[in-house]
Amino acid sequence: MDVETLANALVAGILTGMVYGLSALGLSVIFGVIRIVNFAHGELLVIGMFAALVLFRWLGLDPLLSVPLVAALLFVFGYLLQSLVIRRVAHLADHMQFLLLAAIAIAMVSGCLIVFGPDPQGVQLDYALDSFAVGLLVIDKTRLYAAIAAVLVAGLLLAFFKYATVGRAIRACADNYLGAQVVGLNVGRLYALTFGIGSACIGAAGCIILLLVDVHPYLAPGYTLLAFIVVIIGGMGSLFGALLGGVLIGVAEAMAAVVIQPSLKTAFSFALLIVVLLLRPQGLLGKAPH
Amino acid sequence: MELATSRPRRRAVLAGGVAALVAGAAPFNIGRAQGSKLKVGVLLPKSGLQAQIGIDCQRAADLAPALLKSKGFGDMELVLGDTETNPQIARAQAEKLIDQGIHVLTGCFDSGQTLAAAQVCEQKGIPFVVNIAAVPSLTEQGFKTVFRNFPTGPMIATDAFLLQKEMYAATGKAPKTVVLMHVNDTFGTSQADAITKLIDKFDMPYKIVERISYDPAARDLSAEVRKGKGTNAEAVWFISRLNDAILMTREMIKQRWEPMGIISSGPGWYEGQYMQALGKHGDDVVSLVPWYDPNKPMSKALVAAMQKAHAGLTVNTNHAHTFEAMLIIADAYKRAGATDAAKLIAALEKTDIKDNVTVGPGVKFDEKHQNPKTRCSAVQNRGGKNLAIFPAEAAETKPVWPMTPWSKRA
Amino acid sequence: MSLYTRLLGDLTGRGLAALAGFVVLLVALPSLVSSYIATVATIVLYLAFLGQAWNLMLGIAGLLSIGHALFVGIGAYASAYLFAIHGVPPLLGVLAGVAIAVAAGALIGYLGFRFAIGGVYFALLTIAFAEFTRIMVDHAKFLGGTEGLFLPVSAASRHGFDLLNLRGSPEMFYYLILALALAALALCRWLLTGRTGYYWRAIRDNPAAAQALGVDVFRYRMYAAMISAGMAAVGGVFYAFFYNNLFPEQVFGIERSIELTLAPIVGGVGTLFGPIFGAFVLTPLGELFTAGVEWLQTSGAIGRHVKVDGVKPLFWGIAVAAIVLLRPRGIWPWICDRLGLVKPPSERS
Amino acid sequence: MSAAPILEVRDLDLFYGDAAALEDVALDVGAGEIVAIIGANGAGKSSLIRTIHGIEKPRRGRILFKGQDIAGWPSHRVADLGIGQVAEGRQIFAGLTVEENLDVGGFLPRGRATRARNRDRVYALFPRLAERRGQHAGTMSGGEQQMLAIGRCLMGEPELIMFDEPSLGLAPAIVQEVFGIIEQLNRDGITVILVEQNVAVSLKLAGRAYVLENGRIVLSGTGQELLDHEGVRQAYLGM
Amino acid sequence: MAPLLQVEGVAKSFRGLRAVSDVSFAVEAKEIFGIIGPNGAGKTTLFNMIAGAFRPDRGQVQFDGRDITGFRPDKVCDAGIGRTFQIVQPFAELTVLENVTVGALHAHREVAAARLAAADCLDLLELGHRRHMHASNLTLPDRKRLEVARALATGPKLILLDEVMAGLRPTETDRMVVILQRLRAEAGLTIVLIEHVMRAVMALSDRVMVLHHGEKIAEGKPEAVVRDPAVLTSYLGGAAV
Repeated sequence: MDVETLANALVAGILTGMVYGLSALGLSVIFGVIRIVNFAHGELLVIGMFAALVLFRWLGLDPLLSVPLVAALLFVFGYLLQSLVIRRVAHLADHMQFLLLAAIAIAMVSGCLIVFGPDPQGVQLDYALDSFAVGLLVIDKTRLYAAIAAVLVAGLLLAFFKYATVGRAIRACADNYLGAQVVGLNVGRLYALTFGIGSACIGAAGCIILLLVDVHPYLAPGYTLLAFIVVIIGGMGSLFGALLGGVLIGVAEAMAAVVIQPSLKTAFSFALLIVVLLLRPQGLLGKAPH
Repeated sequence: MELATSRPRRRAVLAGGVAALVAGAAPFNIGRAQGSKLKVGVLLPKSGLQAQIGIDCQRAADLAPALLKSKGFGDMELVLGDTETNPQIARAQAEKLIDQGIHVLTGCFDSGQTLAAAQVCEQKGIPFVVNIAAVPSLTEQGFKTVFRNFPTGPMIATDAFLLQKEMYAATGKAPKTVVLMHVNDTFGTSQADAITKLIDKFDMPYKIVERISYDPAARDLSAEVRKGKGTNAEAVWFISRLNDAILMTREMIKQRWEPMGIISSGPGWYEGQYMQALGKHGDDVVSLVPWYDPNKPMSKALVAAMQKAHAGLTVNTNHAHTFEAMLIIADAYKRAGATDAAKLIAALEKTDIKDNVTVGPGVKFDEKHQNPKTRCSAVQNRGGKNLAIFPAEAAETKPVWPMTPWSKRA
Repeated sequence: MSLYTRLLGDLTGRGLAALAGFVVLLVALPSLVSSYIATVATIVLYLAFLGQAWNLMLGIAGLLSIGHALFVGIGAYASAYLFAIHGVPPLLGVLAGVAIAVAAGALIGYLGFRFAIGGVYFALLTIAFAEFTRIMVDHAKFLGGTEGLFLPVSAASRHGFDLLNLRGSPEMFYYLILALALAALALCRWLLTGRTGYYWRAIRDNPAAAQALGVDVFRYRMYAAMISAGMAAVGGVFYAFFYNNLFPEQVFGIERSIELTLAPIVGGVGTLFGPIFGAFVLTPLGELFTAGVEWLQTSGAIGRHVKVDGVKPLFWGIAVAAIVLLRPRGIWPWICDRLGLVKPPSERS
Repeated sequence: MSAAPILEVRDLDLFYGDAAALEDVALDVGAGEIVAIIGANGAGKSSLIRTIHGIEKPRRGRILFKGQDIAGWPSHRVADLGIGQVAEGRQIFAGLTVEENLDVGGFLPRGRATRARNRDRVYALFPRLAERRGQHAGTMSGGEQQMLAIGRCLMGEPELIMFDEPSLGLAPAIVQEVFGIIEQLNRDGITVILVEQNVAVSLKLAGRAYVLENGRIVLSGTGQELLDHEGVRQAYLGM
Repeated sequence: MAPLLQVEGVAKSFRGLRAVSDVSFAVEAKEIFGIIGPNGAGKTTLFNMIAGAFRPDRGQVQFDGRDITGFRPDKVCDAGIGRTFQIVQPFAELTVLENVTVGALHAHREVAAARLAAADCLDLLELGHRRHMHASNLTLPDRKRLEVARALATGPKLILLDEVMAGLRPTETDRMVVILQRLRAEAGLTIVLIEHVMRAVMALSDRVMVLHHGEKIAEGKPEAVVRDPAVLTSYLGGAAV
């Protein structure tokens, strides 16, 4: 394998990994705070992609420009989902939550199938097939834009949790549920906000991913698994962990594909997941459970 | 529906309720009056990964009853099933269609799904005329009720080599190295196996430098293309499905991979949706696939009917072979004069159709129920149309080889 | 305690009658209904069987597995490989399949317990193993890879009956899976009323307290994981010989794993009859939706070319979500209470 | 009781499943008082505080805060009326910095406008917190965490603070400091309910006290009366 | 004869906080040994080290002539030590009888025999009439009794009782005292108990040890210990306030 191929694969892996990381951020935020494992993650992402697709078809809006709109839409969806449905199963065991979310996921995929059909659909942008050549590297424009957008959105989210009082209050809920009740935080509303913010993040990721991938309903389960792998490797609930996990998986898959065999690349993600679960179940940047 | 009105008594929920639920699930077609029409089950992947292709095949099946009736064949009624691109569902759907009283089955485009359905037909004694499926074992297992008018993997590979030689000779430009990239599913793997196994027999001008397999469900094929480009092969040979063919092309352009040409043996690269999605970038691909002979009268009838039903749609492998399967069924029904399974199978074994659609001398099954004479064509995408370039007797135009570089397309 | 008390002692007269009626109905079913419905019933029983196996893992040992298709697949591929390639009858093949699956269950259980990976993390560990195996089998030429592994069928299997080689008519498979499902029920019941069962339930409720009472928690959890895996592998052998074809994606896919968790969760996790009941509710429910959608189409309410592929799973998803929200302990405990099928603890011997 | 009651609890029942945790509890707290609640482990002291604070929902009974019945209200509304709690085990946000902890403590509507001023007051009261404002709360010592828990509670401008086992797990010198702070807060006009295993200390500190056994109030009186009570001495003072 | 239980210099810290430091004591066979001290004195931590829930940082635990330091809880139970939990830990979904049967299966191979033995234990603890209730529905005092019955059913030589009297009414406390005395007299059981209810401690214990801030500050006859000035200071908070 020559240097040129490896270098190109590495760069593409990092760029793709940033987008992976952004999509996993939404999962990580929701799990970190509400302790709900969102098995409908990929479905929300696909809904975000379809929303961006519709905006592109109707208004000719570049998916990158529709990020705020789609994020707002998914925020509302996530807020309602948490406050109307998921709140009711919060006291139930893991497997019941899993089943509920899996059922919701199936309903969402089917809804997409009815509305949009099974065919992969994408956006054709003016710059869709452009690329930059820098020395040995050939970097495609959409991937670079997607990565930049992912980093911007992730930065925005991190700043929100770090500096906004609501963001701090949400972190407080995640940190100590009883403590949050004791200081009089409205935990129910903050949870709904969190699910909304997590979903908005997934929606933003959906818009960005639409640059790289054509959307069809059956994409969803694959993205759910991918996000899980990313988040577990990075550390459930750790936001930087999700980004790191995304880049690691992006690079690992790209390298496995060029060095070994593309059809084996996901096996590496799963092997990495198993190793991390065994050696460091809290993930690379996660905190050990109390 | 029974279930809605007869609510099971509470006491008997455990026993009676379950029975009622199960009974309530009975399909409505059971016990429908048997007419003199031949009921043909058409089982195709109409949702899931191969949905577009299944739907494409369906278009030809839909045209068949009326078109064939006008040619003097008997009445046929289609009973439709969807495999959801899943062999297990293909099996269940085949059983369900048989329960609904079909006399003969056709389908299923995909090798895995076709094999699963074939097992059911074999078990139940229902004749099954395969429209498209290349996996050799389908006619090597000794099924008594399964017939195939589609070339097997090795036949396709053989023709692919012969057609390439013809093309390289005609254009005077042959690659010295080729990278083989195939989708890692039933069709892709068996086809790639056949190619690597047979290449030495044909004294080709090139070596296959690497065989790259990729996941049919892959979302992003950039690393795959990067690996292919990294081999520095002069030409690339794909075995793909539709969606990955589109993704592959886009990535090749973005990564500025300019091979001498793209060869495909299999679906994807010749399809209407491919050319539609890629426009000028979809041109010049050469597909070495089973094809129709545009010069045959039945082909002309099919093309005309297709134009009438779906203006702008060009006839392709999916249409030709699905239609021809219907033709074979209609022909057997005419000769058998009955809908009885045993008589239909006997008639199918004696099939000898000259007035057909696909390339080759006609339809005649060997003792394994395979049509050994069916042949492939080389077709090239040109301005959004598929034009046959080889073999010479079924050609419509001259080849463009090497292909126009991406950057030089107007 | 007599075998009778251990297996049936908790049932009221009404419960016994219901069980007897249910069994009689199942035995008579193939002669009452069309072959299509008999096939549906076979699948229902198959899911009921697997549901019980899975239930041991979660309901009893407290481990949420969403990768149980791994064990099913191991049983299926091991026995099918031995039969199709080497001609080894499945009666022997099942031993190989079970042995490998039990070893896999032991490995995953060991890793899960020893590294204290619980709850959702354990679930993901099981998914990871199942998916990893799927991709490996995709590339295992000797198992057919993505081209699939096929078991020979012939017209002779239309009416035949060859238990040794598991070649035969649909009826044979129906009665085989019926026997397996009932045997699984009896086995679970027998285990639960014995020492192991007491320990399992204690560990599920409170592992620390169980350990203080001298229960070797690790060992008994391992038993549950291994028995569950072994039973799932038996189901896999049935799967292989009933369907006759195996594809990695179809066998090991996460959809398969999720599918087999549905019946026990809907029926009631930790209950014995719940998984069976859940299977008898869910599969017909799915078929009903299919029939309903077809009816809508044939009656012209919706056009033939409307995209209806999603309608069935859409309703199905909504129905399952409704069950979770309304009956979070599962449907079976609720039915059981309403109908008085099981004795209260004070009347048990 | 010297002053008008700020908190009156009447006929309060709390159940966990079918098991009663509180039965028929009644108590009064006057504005400006320190009231101690003593009892064995599991007697229901924490349950009582959690029920007053809205974290547990009572099955029956009234909880009147300044005349308003707040039984069954969610905790964020209770807190916004001016009832604060320094919970058992401190329950600080370990992963947040000291400053962020205080910030979240001032998230209540009643403390939002004056957040900056309240923060300065807390820092003045606990100079050690000011020194460590950027430090993660989980890395501080037990005593510092207890200071933070109290400071965080003050950010909500409470009129009544309920302390649940404030001395638990603290070194003796720190315990004295904590009790000193409680006294000082009381002098500044904050009413205090004190649940404390360290019975002798809490009885000495409290104006009045209640004894809780098995979820029922079995005894009440001034701190000194209970210190001298034979049953209390036997049951809780080891003599 | 060597003492049945001998604890030598055990110590345990959590996150730098010393919960128990260098505590040693010995309990003779058939003795009733009380451990008292204010909350947070380290009593339960000490129990957890004996019962195998925590491994001591330092020190040794000898039981019945064997070193059982660092044994897993089930192995400690095998060795002959039963325990109760201060915060009761019933098997909530099991009935009271089934709860105790889990313990009894340690001493009896057969389920039927174990159920009979469990029923006996329940009668002894005066819980017989509640045997078919689910453990989650018991009142707190009954749950405490269930803890004792369950530990007893394992057939131990020595039992560690962690505040089993807490929450009992005075008459109930007296009943429990009688029951424990009978167990010692009839079954030859050795008892180590942590207790706040002094009435019970005084009535039951042959000897008492006092812990304060993780350290042993006194040990001896109960009457002597409660007059020890160091003990009085620890309870009354000394100069506090």
